[in-house]
Amino acid sequence: MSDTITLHVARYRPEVETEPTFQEYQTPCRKDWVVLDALNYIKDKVDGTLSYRWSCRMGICGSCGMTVNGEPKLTCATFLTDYAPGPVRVEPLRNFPIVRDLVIEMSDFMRKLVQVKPWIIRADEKPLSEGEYLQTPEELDEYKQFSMCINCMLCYAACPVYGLEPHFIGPAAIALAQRYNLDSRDQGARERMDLLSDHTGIWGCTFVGECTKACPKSVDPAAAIQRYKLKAALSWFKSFLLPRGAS
Amino acid sequence: MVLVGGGAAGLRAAIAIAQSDPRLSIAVVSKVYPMRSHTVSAEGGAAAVVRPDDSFDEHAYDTISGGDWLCDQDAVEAFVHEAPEEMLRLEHWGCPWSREPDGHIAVRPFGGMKKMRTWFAADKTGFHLLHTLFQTSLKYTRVVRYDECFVTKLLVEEGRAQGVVAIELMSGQVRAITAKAVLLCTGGCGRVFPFTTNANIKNGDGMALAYRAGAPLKDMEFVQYHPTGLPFTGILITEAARAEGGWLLNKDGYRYLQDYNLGTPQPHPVLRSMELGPRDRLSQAFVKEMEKGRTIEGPYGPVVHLDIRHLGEKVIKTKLPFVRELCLKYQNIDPITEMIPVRPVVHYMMGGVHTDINGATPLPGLYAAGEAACVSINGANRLGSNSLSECLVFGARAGRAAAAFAANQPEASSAVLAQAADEQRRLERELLHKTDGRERIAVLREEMQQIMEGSAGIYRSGATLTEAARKLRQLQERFRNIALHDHSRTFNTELIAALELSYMLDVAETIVQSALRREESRGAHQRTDFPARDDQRYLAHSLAYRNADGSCRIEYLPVTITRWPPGERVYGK
Amino acid sequence: MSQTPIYTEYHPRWYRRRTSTYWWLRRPSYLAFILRELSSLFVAWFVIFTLLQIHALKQGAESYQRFVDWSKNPVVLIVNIIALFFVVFHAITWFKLAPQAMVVRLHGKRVPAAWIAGPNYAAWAVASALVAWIVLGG
Amino acid sequence: MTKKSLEPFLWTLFSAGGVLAALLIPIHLLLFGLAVPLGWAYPSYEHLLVLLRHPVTRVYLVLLCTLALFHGAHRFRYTLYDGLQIKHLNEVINVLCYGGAIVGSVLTVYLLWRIP
Repeated sequence: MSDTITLHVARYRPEVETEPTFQEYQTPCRKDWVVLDALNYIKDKVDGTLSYRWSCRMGICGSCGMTVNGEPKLTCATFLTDYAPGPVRVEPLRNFPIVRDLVIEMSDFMRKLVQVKPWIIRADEKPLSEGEYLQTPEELDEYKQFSMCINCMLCYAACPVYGLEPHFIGPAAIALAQRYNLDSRDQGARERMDLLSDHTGIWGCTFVGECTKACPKSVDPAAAIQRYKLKAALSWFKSFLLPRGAS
Repeated sequence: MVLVGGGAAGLRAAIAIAQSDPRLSIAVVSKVYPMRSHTVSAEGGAAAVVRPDDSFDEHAYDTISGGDWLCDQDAVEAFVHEAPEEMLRLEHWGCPWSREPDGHIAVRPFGGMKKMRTWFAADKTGFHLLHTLFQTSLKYTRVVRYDECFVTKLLVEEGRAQGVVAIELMSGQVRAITAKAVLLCTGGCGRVFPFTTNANIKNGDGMALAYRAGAPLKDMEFVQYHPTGLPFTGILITEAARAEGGWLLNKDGYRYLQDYNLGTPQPHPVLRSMELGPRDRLSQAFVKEMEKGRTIEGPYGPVVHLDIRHLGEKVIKTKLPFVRELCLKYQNIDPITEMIPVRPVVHYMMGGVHTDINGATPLPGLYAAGEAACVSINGANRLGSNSLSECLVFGARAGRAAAAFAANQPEASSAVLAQAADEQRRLERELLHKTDGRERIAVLREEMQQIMEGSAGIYRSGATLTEAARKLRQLQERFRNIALHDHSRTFNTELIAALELSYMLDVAETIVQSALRREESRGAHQRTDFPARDDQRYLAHSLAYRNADGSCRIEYLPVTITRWPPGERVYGK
Repeated sequence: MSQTPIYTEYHPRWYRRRTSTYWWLRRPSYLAFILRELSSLFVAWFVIFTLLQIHALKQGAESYQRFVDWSKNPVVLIVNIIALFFVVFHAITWFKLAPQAMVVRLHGKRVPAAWIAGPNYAAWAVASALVAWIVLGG
Repeated sequence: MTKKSLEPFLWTLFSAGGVLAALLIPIHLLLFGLAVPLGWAYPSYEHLLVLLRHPVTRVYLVLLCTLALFHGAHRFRYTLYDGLQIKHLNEVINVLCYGGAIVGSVLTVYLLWRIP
């Protein structure tokens, strides 16, 4: 139970280093410990200068995504014992600039979130006094899966297209756009279409499918993108046949 | 306008301000990206009257009796009246509330609520609520976010709050953000205790900021424990596990609750008996069991077992999938074959920055909302699913009130910038460039948490609290000698941890001092030396003020009673 | 609201990693992806092969026999074996991904992925059998 | 859409070609690439010619070949972008890939049109 395990943790101190290095730490390896617990052990007991993000430790806040032995993982849901006897290699998420140690720069992702207009768009707002928009469980089910994204960005780290083409809007943001497009209360699909059907939108995706494998919340962004491609193709043919494009 | 905190209350306030006054620019300063805020962890739901068989008065009465009559009843009335509208607004903004087959909002029953009025989005209500608010806030371009900026000081000049000083984590730059009004929505302070459902970010920042700036903290002695949290991680195992028929067992495999006047064990769950007794009673029984030496010694202290194995794989997989998922994913335990170690864990802070019904603190220009604030709707014990609604109702109210206040204020005075420069020098001198300290942050933090758990936990007494107060003062002294090894400006989390610790020490002190002075037992505050409620002396809110020398002074403020005179809190009959 | 300007002094130097040209060797799943994509070359090869076959058929029996003889050439044979491997790989991945790309609903409930993948494989078998039967002289 | 992009059209061809390629190319290759040369099967010349002359076969082959070509072209284009990281050459790549597919398609139609 209280064996130890070796962690190789990526360090990057921008004031004194030009590129990341690895530092080795020994930590206890308990049955109920996750990689994040080992990092906290290091920070509290061994080396207070190690920097990383974390918060809820129950897989819902999305802060603690890192690369563990080459795979993008939520470190709060990745058990040390799965990597015993070690060593475990912990690095920042791939495809993002590294700010410091295990901390990556995510403003690019935040900008993309805004771009897809992730809010309800309606031609006419129903006054509150008239109550809720009706939505059956089936209609809810239509987009529910895509609303489960916790913005942990593991999908971006797993996506080779994003690695190669930083302008690619990327899995989570497109899935989020689909979340609203498929919501029976939303009427903004047309507003989102220009951006999404750009070459940096859905057409940039080659359906590697790694985003879906990496997703800790089973959002399946790859499916969101594929379905959107289908929809965009249909509307292309429609607008071709009906140039005035009532639909 | 500056809003500190980007959780449900902060974002709701930001949108309220953006909608109410088009001239104001709004800064949301948060030490994490807003979608990381702890609102995200809430599971059960948010209460608001919606069914025709329900009424505002019933919701108010449930809340007030649940709060052991320490609620301000005018605030509760405002709260229950405005909650449905706020829920509906969330629906219009796209929150994926669970639905009835006909498309209407679905509601579920919840602990302490006599009617079904808890709106929910599956078992991730907080998550959906926060993301809906965050995504909706993106629409308002006047809401300027200062993400990952840690506020170190409130700027108070000419007797009113005029902004904050914040460190931008990314660059280490210390910034003064001046404003005509400041709204604190920083959440609770569960991390003052060792075992908590609260996220790492919940350090009572806003409470400490207000306290240091001269605003009082109200009812800080009321700390809610949830009886079944996982030890170490503090992850919550929902009441549903017990409602389905789970048993609480001590080290002898004995359903110990039968020894605590909670009924006799039956093979099938009985409402309001045994494992389905009220939360506070269950938490208290745990402590008694521990004192008798009948708990199980785990690697993280004593635990009891929550046994749901007898429910069988099918029931667990269909009715309690999230319990199993949490155990499997975050604790490496399969509840189908293993017993779940649980213990009471700190869940919620009833107390907070003292505000009136509009979120205004006694310090002009300073407002607060959400768990950070104490509007006094929760009294001595909060009912489950009232807190999310509180964030929305009072986030919006405080936002509008702060905007109205700001509209009539002059620009920030230049003296404020001088203050900010002082603060920057202090941070650099005392922390960033400090090389001579010897005390480890984590050691002090752990000691503080042990003191709080041991002396100001589920049961308190005058003796333990006096001792705790003394030890906390020592920790305050030792904190001056803190060791900081990280001198980088870039994402210096050690520096932040030190600042958070200093906040928590202040908050811990107000909890202990408030608890010491309240010589009665009420709701979540149980004094072994004063086991009865004492309406004669303590039907009043405690207000913790910070003295000039840093010590804590307690004053009292009468509870506002409108229509519901104090009565007996009856459960189980 | 005002703020002090951002000093470059405080701007951290971010470390950006360039994606290696051989990024697809980093993980087995990436390699599988690239192999799947490379099936496109063998699809194109199949078309060329088929066009040559049609051309030979048109030219007469002798010409067709020359084509068959040519296809017995070990190099051509090996290319075709490799091509077969790739197009089968393409087919499997294509059918596997199909359920992700389309949602079929029955009575308001989403049809499970296996129910979509299953008919795909069935269709594959039927189409193959049909082609074989026709070609082999049904 | 403000400006008409060809991408949805090309993707539709790619998808349609992908389906046909998955369903049909394996058996074609197995028969004519392996079974015939290795002597496992002996479809006679006459039989094949009769088949080829049938209009349905011609339409079938035109569809299979052209869509397969566009499928391959589209996919290979992205393989070049990503695998070799030469997206900056995208105009050349586009001309090569889709140009090849168009030439191949014209050739297919021509061949099948002119069957005696």
